[in-house]
Amino acid sequence: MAIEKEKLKELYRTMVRIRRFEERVAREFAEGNIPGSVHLYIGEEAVATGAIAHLRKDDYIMSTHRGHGHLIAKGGDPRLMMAELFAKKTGYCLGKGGSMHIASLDIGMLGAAGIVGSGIPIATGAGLSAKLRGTDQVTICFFGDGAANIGRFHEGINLASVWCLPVVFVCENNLWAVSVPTSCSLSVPNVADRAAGYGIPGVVVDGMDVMAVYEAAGEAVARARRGEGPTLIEAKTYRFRGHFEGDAGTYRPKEEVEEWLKRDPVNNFKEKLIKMKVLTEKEAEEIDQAAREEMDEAVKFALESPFPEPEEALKNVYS
Amino acid sequence: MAIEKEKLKELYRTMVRIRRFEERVAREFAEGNIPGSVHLYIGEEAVATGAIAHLRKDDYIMSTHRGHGHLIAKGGDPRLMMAELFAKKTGYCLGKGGSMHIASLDIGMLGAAGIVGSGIPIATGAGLSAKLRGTDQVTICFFGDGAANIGRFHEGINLASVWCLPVVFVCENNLWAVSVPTSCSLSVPNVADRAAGYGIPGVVVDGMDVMAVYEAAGEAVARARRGEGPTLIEAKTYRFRGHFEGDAGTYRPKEEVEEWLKRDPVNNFKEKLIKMKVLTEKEAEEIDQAAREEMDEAVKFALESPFPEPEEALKNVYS
Amino acid sequence: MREINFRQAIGEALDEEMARDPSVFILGEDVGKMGGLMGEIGGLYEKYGVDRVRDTPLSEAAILGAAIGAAITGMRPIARMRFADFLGVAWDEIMNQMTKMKYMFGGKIKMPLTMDALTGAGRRQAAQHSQSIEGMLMSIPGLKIVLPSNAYDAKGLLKTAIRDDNPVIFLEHKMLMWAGPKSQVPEEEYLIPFGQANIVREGGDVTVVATAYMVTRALNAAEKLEKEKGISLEIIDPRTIVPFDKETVLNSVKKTGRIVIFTEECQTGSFAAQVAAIVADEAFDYLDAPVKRVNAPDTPVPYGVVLEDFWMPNEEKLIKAVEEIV
Amino acid sequence: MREINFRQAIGEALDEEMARDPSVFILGEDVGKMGGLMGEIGGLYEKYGVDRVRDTPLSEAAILGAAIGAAITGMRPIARMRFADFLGVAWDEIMNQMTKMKYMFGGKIKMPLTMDALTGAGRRQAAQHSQSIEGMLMSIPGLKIVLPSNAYDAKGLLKTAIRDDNPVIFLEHKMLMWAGPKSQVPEEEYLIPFGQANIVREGGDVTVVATAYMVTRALNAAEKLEKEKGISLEIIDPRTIVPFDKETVLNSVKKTGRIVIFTEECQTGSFAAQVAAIVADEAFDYLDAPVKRVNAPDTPVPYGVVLEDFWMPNEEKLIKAVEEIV
Ligand SMILES: Cc1ncc(C[n+]2csc(CCOP(=O)(O)OP(=O)(O)O)c2C)c(N)n1
Ligand SMILES: Cc1ncc(C[n+]2csc(CCOP(=O)(O)OP(=O)(O)O)c2C)c(N)n1
Ligand SMILES: [Mg+2]
Ligand SMILES: [Mg+2]
Repeated sequence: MAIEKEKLKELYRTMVRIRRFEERVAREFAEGNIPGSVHLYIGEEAVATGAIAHLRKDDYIMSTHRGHGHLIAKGGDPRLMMAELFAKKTGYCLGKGGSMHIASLDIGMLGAAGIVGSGIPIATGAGLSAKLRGTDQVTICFFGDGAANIGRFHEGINLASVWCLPVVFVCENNLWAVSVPTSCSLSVPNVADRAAGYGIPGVVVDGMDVMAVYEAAGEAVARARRGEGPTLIEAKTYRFRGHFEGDAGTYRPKEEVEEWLKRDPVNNFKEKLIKMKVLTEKEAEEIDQAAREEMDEAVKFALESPFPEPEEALKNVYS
Repeated sequence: MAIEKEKLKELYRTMVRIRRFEERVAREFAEGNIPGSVHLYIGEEAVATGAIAHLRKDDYIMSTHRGHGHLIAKGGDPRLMMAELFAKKTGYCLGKGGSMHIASLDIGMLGAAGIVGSGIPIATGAGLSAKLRGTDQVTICFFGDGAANIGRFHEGINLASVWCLPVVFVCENNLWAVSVPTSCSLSVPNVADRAAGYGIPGVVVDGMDVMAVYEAAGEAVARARRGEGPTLIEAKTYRFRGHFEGDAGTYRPKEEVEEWLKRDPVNNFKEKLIKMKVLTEKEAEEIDQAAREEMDEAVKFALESPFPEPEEALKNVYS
Repeated sequence: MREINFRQAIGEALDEEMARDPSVFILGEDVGKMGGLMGEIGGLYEKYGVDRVRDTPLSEAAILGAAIGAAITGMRPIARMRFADFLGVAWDEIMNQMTKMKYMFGGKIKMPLTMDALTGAGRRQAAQHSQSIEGMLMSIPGLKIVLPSNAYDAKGLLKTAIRDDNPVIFLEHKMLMWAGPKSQVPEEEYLIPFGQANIVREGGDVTVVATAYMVTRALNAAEKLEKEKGISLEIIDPRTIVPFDKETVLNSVKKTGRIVIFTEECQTGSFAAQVAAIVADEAFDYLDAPVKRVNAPDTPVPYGVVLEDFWMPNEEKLIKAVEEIV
Repeated sequence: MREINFRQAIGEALDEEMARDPSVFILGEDVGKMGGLMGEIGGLYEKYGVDRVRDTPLSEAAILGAAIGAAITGMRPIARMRFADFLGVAWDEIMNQMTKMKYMFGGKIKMPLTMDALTGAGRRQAAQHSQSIEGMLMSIPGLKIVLPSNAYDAKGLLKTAIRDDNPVIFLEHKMLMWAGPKSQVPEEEYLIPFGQANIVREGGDVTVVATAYMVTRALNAAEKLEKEKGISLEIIDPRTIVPFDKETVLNSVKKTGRIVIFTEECQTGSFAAQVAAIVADEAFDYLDAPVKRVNAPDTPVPYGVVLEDFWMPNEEKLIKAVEEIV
């Protein structure tokens, strides 16, 4: 599949923006500006970027505890994200949800999943809703290799298949669920091999290569949009940092980490685009600079925003 | 596989005993001697019989809401079963459990499952226990086609595979989960097709043919006993009565029911054995007569047994 | 006025709300051709079609997960869960998803999702098909809990539940579903608001808070006590556990000075404890006697007639408690 | 005596029990090389090997299901469940299996199964990682619930839990796990029996029942009240929610005539309600003031410092409640 130049640049820009956002979060977390826990997406940018590039604004995504990248790719505003992480009133959720619970229905972000795997049947429900309402909206549901072992993976994907719903399930297989490697949870080579049990396509893709993800997701989204049912895509990827900020990640073999660091999806894509003459060094620099400024601005916005009134804690339990 | 004559007779006897037990339950239920609900195994006798024939007394089975057949095949005493159904003090569970909750650890019956699918991970745990204790005990876990769609199917079988546990999972696919046909819950031809997602053998077998079940289960039990891990066997079968006693079952197409009734696993096996000259008409008659008498005796025992003291309701919550 | 039974009340409420609002749909096991376990929704599948009356695989987490996803994207699902005992297999959907999303997301979504499920003992169904779990459900903020005691209330409350923009669980007591008495019910539409207790019987000596099937038994006991001992019970049926109409109960206690809370749950962790705690705090100065609770013992529900009847709260137990405090 | 913190208490208890009884083993996520989320069981994997310290897939229902199957066939599993909030995905195993099997089967099995899980707020972890669910757990008969408030108790109670032949959930408050003070702990083995409350502080004016991290806060409040107002609190830590040592609480109320129940749960459906209900019944004649509860509001746990601090019960709220009734 030939991808247009502009599209390629856009993919690159999105990846850079995710990377810079996450780096900034790491710093702000270390400085004590962000309470609670954060799980960073660094290393996995190609997955969200390549997949979500096919969605319209009114399409849906269902995210995970490692969800900042998904949200940025879906058009999320880093200022409102950062403010949410800072627990500020101006955040996406008024500072009530934090890193693991950002939703924004107006851009089709249905939420993240603090309980691993919980998003899978919910995404199925969004697909059902689109079908019942007679729209052609597509839902992409992200989840990890760990989540692929929870019961809802089975129930949610099976139901989407049986009802032929417009959902694309994207497993971000970064080889680890915290300290548990896939060798302790998977006795087949690929999570995607499980798709056969639901009678849907199972596709394995290099999750460090945004063009590969883009291509696989393109087919799956088109299939869903045509009403032909769900697909399970497995993107092989890697998280470059600890499971959460503060996790030293010593359970992972050094060599493995080093091997994967070489496959940096952002830098490698930049070099590729430069080689392909889609991008110049200067343009790349500009994109990077813009992203840095955007994230500076986001942090500034978050810092300057007020905290919610304490009484906000009592509101919005019910409609 | 050539099955010994005596074994064949034994298989037949077990099937007849199950059939007669269940017929008697139907009658006693209709007469109001059995409270609550009962789910009968009539039509599916070949599955429990063929599979459990490979087990030793110290092996385990995990049963279902449709569990009387499993228990009889594992050596359960119809008198104690009937007494339990009658809610009598002499029942397997002192009359506290009823049809759906009979367990008897001394013959390796780990319990039935009122919550569909709940037995699957428990069977995995029994397998783990055998492995940890260094025995070669095997566990057979029964469940229905309906149960194959619940999350625990996925979690329990995957864990057994990852840990290479001595468990044989036997799906009794009778095509219906109450009124919901497998066409509404399965988008692949066989439940056994899902085994591939766990890297274990998936075997489809004619569940109306006890010899076929015996053969498939023999391999699976031997594999488990050798420490080579779990197998998923799917036995295609049919329940001849409503989902529970009292269910008219009008949701099932008449032709389908008639078609399957022709495949009666007990009668057909009798004719086969007679043709094979393993059994004479007279022997068959004797077996049948003995089973009838056994079940008469069981009912008599149940009827004559006392109810538990009311205060029994307060006991045995804790050890 | 015509009379309908509890099952018909459920069927009518669902039918009317589906006719009224095309975003309402039903999903669950055996909701289609079978028309529900007791045929209570017979005809809806034929009337509204397979899209709006959806048989599901045996996958409770997916049923509720799908209902959640549909609810936040513009639909109004009704998830029929059969026995409340089965909710354990989809508990995370209840405790962490449907009830928390609105709050976590800063109020920016709606969750118009109704579940219904059978509750209660008395049908000899043993430990996994007989539980009353309102106490467990009650500890989840964000969930509304409806527990009707008769067909009239059931219809009006179920319609309110379906129109509510929050997750609601509607619990149907088996003894009412199978053999409960009929109610007079108007042809015209009516709704019953949440959080309004019903004073089922007025009386001056002891306040009795009773729910679901225990309302029937409380009425029996009241008659007997009135006739035989001249003790007059005021019976209050809260109808919704959450929201709970505490004013009606407190006002009654201010009048009677005495209260017995009469529910079918295991005593520990019960709705009854919650009511007792509220009364012991907010009506303390009016109380003339200990706050009594008559509930089931802290055991699973046993099988069989002898054990289950012993286990269940009944008229005698209520009368005994009342006599202890008058 | 040497001092250890809460995390060390957990690690030592597990180590000692594993050394003592070969049927004890651990399963759960990140129990192996990682040694637990906070390294609290570091070294056990190396010492006892992969068979007895088993990392699992992310499959909570299978973890508990497997623990059940192992428990009824002769093993003594310890299932480490991380955050109590995650129990929802394995709730059926808790509510319908491990706690009911013994009863349903007429007493003919043993279920020696211990779970542990983090509980409580204060670490800015938001709604799905901060809950106190003892009220929800309490409504399940057949489960024992341990809620220690300090490292000494934690060690002795966890060892008792592992030796118990029933399902036990052992809840570790995050504020104690991360930064709780150290306890003096003997080198020698000790056990703490279930169902024996600890009178943490004697006093004559008001009985305060407090659990887990709220014990620390109750002690702070007591000091302040004593110094500034001359009000003397008697603080009781039940240590186990089920079984609950009601005698110690009732005796204290008989002395003080006043009680405040101070726990971190949402108020509705709480352990606090249960205690209040018991006191309002069984110590009614000794009460001189309304039974007060200081708990969290009925909302999910909010994220962030401002909201979470406002949400959590604290010294000021306890002092206010005490002052209302003296
Ligand atoms: C049901 C549940 N179990 C456990 C956890 C704790 N936990 C949070 S993230 C995580 C690992 C998830 O692994 P994976 O799905 O592969 O996602 P990754 O973190 O690798 O992106 C675990 C075990 C949880 N949040 N929810
Ligand atoms: C978790 C759960 N959901 C629903 C039910 C109600 N129920 C009891 S049996 C049954 C059908 C089970 O079908 P299957 O597993 O195929 O077994 P079969 O009855 O056909 O033998 C259903 C839905 C239940 N007991 N537990
Ligand atoms: Mg992972
Ligand atoms: Mg079936």
